[in-house]
Amino acid sequence: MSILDWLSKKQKVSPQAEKLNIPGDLWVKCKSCSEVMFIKDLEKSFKVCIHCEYHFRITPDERLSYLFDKKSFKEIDGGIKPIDFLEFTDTEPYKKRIELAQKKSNRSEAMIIGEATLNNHPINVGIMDFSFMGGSMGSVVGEKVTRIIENAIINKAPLFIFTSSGGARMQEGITSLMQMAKTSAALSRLSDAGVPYVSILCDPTTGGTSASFAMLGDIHIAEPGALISFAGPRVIEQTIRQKVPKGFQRAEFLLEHGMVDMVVKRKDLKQRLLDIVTLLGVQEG
Amino acid sequence: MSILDWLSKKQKVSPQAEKLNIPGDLWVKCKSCSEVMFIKDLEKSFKVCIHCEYHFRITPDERLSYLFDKKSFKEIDGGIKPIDFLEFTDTEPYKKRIELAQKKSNRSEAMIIGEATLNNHPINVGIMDFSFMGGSMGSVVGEKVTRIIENAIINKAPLFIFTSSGGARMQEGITSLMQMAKTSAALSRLSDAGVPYVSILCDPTTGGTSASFAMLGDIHIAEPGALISFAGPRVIEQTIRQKVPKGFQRAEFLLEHGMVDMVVKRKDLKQRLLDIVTLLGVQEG
Amino acid sequence: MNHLEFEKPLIELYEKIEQLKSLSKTSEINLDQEIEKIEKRALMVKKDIYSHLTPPQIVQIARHQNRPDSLSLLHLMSDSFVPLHGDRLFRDDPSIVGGLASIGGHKVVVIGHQKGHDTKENIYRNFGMPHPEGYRKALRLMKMAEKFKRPIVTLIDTPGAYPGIEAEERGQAEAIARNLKEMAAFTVPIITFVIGEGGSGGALAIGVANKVHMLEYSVYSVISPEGCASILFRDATKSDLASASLKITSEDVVRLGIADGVIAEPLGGGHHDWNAVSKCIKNQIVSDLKLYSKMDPSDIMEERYQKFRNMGQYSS
Amino acid sequence: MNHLEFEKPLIELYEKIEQLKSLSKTSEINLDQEIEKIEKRALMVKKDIYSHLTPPQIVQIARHQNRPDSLSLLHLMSDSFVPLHGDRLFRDDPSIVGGLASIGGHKVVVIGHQKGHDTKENIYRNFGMPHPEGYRKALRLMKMAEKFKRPIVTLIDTPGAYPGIEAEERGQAEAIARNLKEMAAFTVPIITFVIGEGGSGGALAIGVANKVHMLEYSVYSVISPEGCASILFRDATKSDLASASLKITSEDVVRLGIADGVIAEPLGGGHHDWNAVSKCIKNQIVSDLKLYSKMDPSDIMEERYQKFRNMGQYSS
Ligand SMILES: [Zn+2]
Ligand SMILES: [Zn+2]
Repeated sequence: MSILDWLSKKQKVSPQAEKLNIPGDLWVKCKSCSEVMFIKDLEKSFKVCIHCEYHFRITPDERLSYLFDKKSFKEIDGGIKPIDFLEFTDTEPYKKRIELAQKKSNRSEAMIIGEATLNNHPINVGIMDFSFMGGSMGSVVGEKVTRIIENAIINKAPLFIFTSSGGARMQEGITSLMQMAKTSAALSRLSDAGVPYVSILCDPTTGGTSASFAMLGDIHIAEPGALISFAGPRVIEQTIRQKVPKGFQRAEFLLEHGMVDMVVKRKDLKQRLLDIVTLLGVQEG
Repeated sequence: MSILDWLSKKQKVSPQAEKLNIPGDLWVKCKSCSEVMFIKDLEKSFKVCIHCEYHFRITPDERLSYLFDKKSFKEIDGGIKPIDFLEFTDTEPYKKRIELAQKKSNRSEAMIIGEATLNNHPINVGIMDFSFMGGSMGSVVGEKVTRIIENAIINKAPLFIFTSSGGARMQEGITSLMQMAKTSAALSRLSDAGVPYVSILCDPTTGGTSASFAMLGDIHIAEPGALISFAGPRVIEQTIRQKVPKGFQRAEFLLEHGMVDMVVKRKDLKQRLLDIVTLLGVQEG
Repeated sequence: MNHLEFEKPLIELYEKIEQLKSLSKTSEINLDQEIEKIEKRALMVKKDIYSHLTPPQIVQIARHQNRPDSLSLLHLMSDSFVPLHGDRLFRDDPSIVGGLASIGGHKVVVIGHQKGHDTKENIYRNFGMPHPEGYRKALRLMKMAEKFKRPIVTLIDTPGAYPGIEAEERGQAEAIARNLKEMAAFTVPIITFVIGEGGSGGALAIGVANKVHMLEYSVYSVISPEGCASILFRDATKSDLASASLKITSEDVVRLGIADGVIAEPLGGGHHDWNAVSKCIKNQIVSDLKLYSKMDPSDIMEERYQKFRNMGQYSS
Repeated sequence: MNHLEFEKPLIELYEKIEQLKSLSKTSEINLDQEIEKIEKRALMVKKDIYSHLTPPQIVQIARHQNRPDSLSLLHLMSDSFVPLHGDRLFRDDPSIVGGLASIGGHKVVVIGHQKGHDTKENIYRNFGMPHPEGYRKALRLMKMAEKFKRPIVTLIDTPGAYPGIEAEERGQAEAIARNLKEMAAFTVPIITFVIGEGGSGGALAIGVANKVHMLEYSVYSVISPEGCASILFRDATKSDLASASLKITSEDVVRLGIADGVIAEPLGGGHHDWNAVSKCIKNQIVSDLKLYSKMDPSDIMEERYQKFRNMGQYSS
């Protein structure tokens, strides 16, 4: 890999890491503790700060590489693309936003779905990409979530969905709201089929995403420090002038409040998922 | 009716009404507001204080007469009797307590069950009698609750149970605890059968009775001011030295806290039950 | 009655009529012809205004303080109504009401958001914004409906879920999500009416229905126009623009295939005639339930499922 | 280790042995024979004490601070264990633990009351007394077990439900009752072990099982001996008498037909050897589940139903 390739790759995968003006750009500064570290060390540690364990946001590709068997991921329905059916324009036309996001991410939407294997266990996987329009759920995300659920109903393999989303995609109006109902309805059928669904809530999971498929897992795993809410802290503070307490709506807070089963460090996630698949995934009798 | 008969009847049915030393004993003093009223007026108003609406505790016979069609009540399994199978003696032998309670109440146990009609609608009825050893649930109460549930599963008519009980009957040890499981299990089958169950929580409904069949109604109706709790105020104050707030664990408090559907005055109860039976009781199709 | 700003020309005419009437009484001059003329004119103006309403104007009607509320409509349209309370978990949420009802001979379970008509009522009802226990109460009642095979009627009228600390602490995301999932599986028909504001997840949480009807001047939106303006337009004053862009009127929502139909309101809006509104809703319920009474429970569920399954526009 | 009062004669012998051992070391006199003699005597005394335990003494063992706790036993007996948390409604209650486990090759869902071994732990665990959210967490896990057809293993160890304002406010009566009702209908087998204190409704709420096993020195009671003494005997000091009258020992509860069997503990009580206790429980689980794996789900449910249906003694 040339240094240029390496740099361009780095830029894509580390949106939160502040680049330092140090020759070679081999260093990053942690957003949380402000400590500086080698980017290599950060990558070795699953993009978790080696000083304070802050979990950087990561791309779907990184998640796949951390967890699943090499090259085992087969994408499903990668070609579904968003349409600007409301001809929506805010500070910019929705059409243009889509194009920009697609160019930046080299992906057609804020989510990928597919099949992969975890230590040879077949798994249905969905991963949201926060860097694509804030991981917002429009028709495409809703459809993809629904299709991977339907896929799981057929192949009976466990479903993992990694959420990272600001909520519904307002540019698709009421139709984006309905994706909540659509995905949740599909999960009702997954439940009937007795297929385990593990929801892995990553930073941030808010709005319509949290109030639908993200909160309907048989098991909920949260990444440390992840913001998980329906109405986020800013909305609360602006709307009803309540100051939110420290740690409010973070993964650890949700654990205390009974909403998630566990907060798992990224380095431990693979083993934990493997344990769950072993204990829950294979139907007996 | 001779004055003696009348007196003896009055004494039975008004355990909470303080008798006044007034010739003829035609007056009662309300336990709650201390106002005095004609006993005739009290009886005309369903044993509800005409000054403060305090709901006096009443006997199963009074409940039957207030609600159901005249002489429509047919008792079921009135002959089941308690046994002192642990040979339990506290300040008095259990055997003696039973005998006393039976003599005083002219009833074999703290509950009657049977079929009656409410404006010609057939109803399965269970009524607890607090004056019989505090309405405590031992093997007989548990068995009777279970049998009236089973009766309802067969005849598909709605089930009303009026609770008034201090909880499990300690003199029957662990077996009394198991009546909670037994009655609740029976209600699970009633649910499967799609038969409506209205639990009417009267003063007091506490301990093992509240933590089993009393809290498992499709609809919960509480009498005004009724104490409804698992651990009562005295237990809380003694055990963990917390002072309970005013109104705590009363019917109105439970309404606010989502545990009962409505608090209904005794005079309105019949109409309300009738509405419920009409709306819920007759299966269509 | 509070008047809406865009009704100003109309209000002026009404005031003139009142003046003339009072004048004709005190002066004993016959002004009947004059009055009749202005009344005709007022009707024309009214028709004109109400046939050219903009989305922000419709939002104002949908939020009108005298807009018919769920409880009033339920009382008006029910032959018999037994309100039920509580989630059996934490609290009775006054912003969601419900119970058993008989409507046109159909025994149903009804659920609705509840707003108030004055400040005191609105504070008690939290302006129709549920806490998690509200959704959980709704779910309890819907499960009761499923158990006793009673159709479910829901009335939507909420600015949305409550953006408050306690609502978040007690898991409103989970509560909304659970309702969406469970509603998908009920075998009894669910008929929903958006009667005022259909605000976001708080609305949808009781809106996964076989039929979704919208009153003519109701709105249904993924976010409030104000919220959208401040987030997307980065300018809180652009809520009018946002309300137009979001396509939230009954007409638009039906056109998008999200709602099934529009229920016409009395000229000048439902707040002038609650009784008329209740009758229209009642008629729709009766006609819908007639249909579903002949349908197989599993088909009813399947219809609802497919309806939501197919929502969304994308290219593949 | 904390010593129990009735073990005093034994403790004195142990102390003597220690003294002799230390003496023999410092003085280089061989006291082996002496020591062996006293050790034999100690064993006899121990056997004697533990074969004549009174109910109040058994209560003390059941409540022993070093009594093996649920989490430790689960870790000891599981090949793999994934703890799960939360009721999805209000809070994660630390007084009830649970999760997925593989025990002797059987994939099960486990649930237990959790006490601490010191004051700090006990405060965190609320001394093993659940709030409503604890029962609701248990129910959530049991429903998961039913969904994925996993047998349920529960470990009972609680003084009882928590007599506190918040526990009452949030409806502990409802929470307990609901568990009793729902547990009756599960088609997966439920195996319960009373490992320490089985206190009242708080215990039963996870105890509606196909098989209820009691550790030898565990107790199961409708009310604590102390509570019974103060209420029935009107004398708080009479708890020893109450504990005898209530018939709460494993032997008595089995004799009454409420528990199915007694699991023998190591001599001197389970607190001396957690590993041995875990093995006995594990063996019982494996042997029970072998049985149920051949049974029809509806028969498993029916067996549990009839078991509780038939509890009670009366004359008819
Ligand atoms: Zn850091
Ligand atoms: Zn009074």
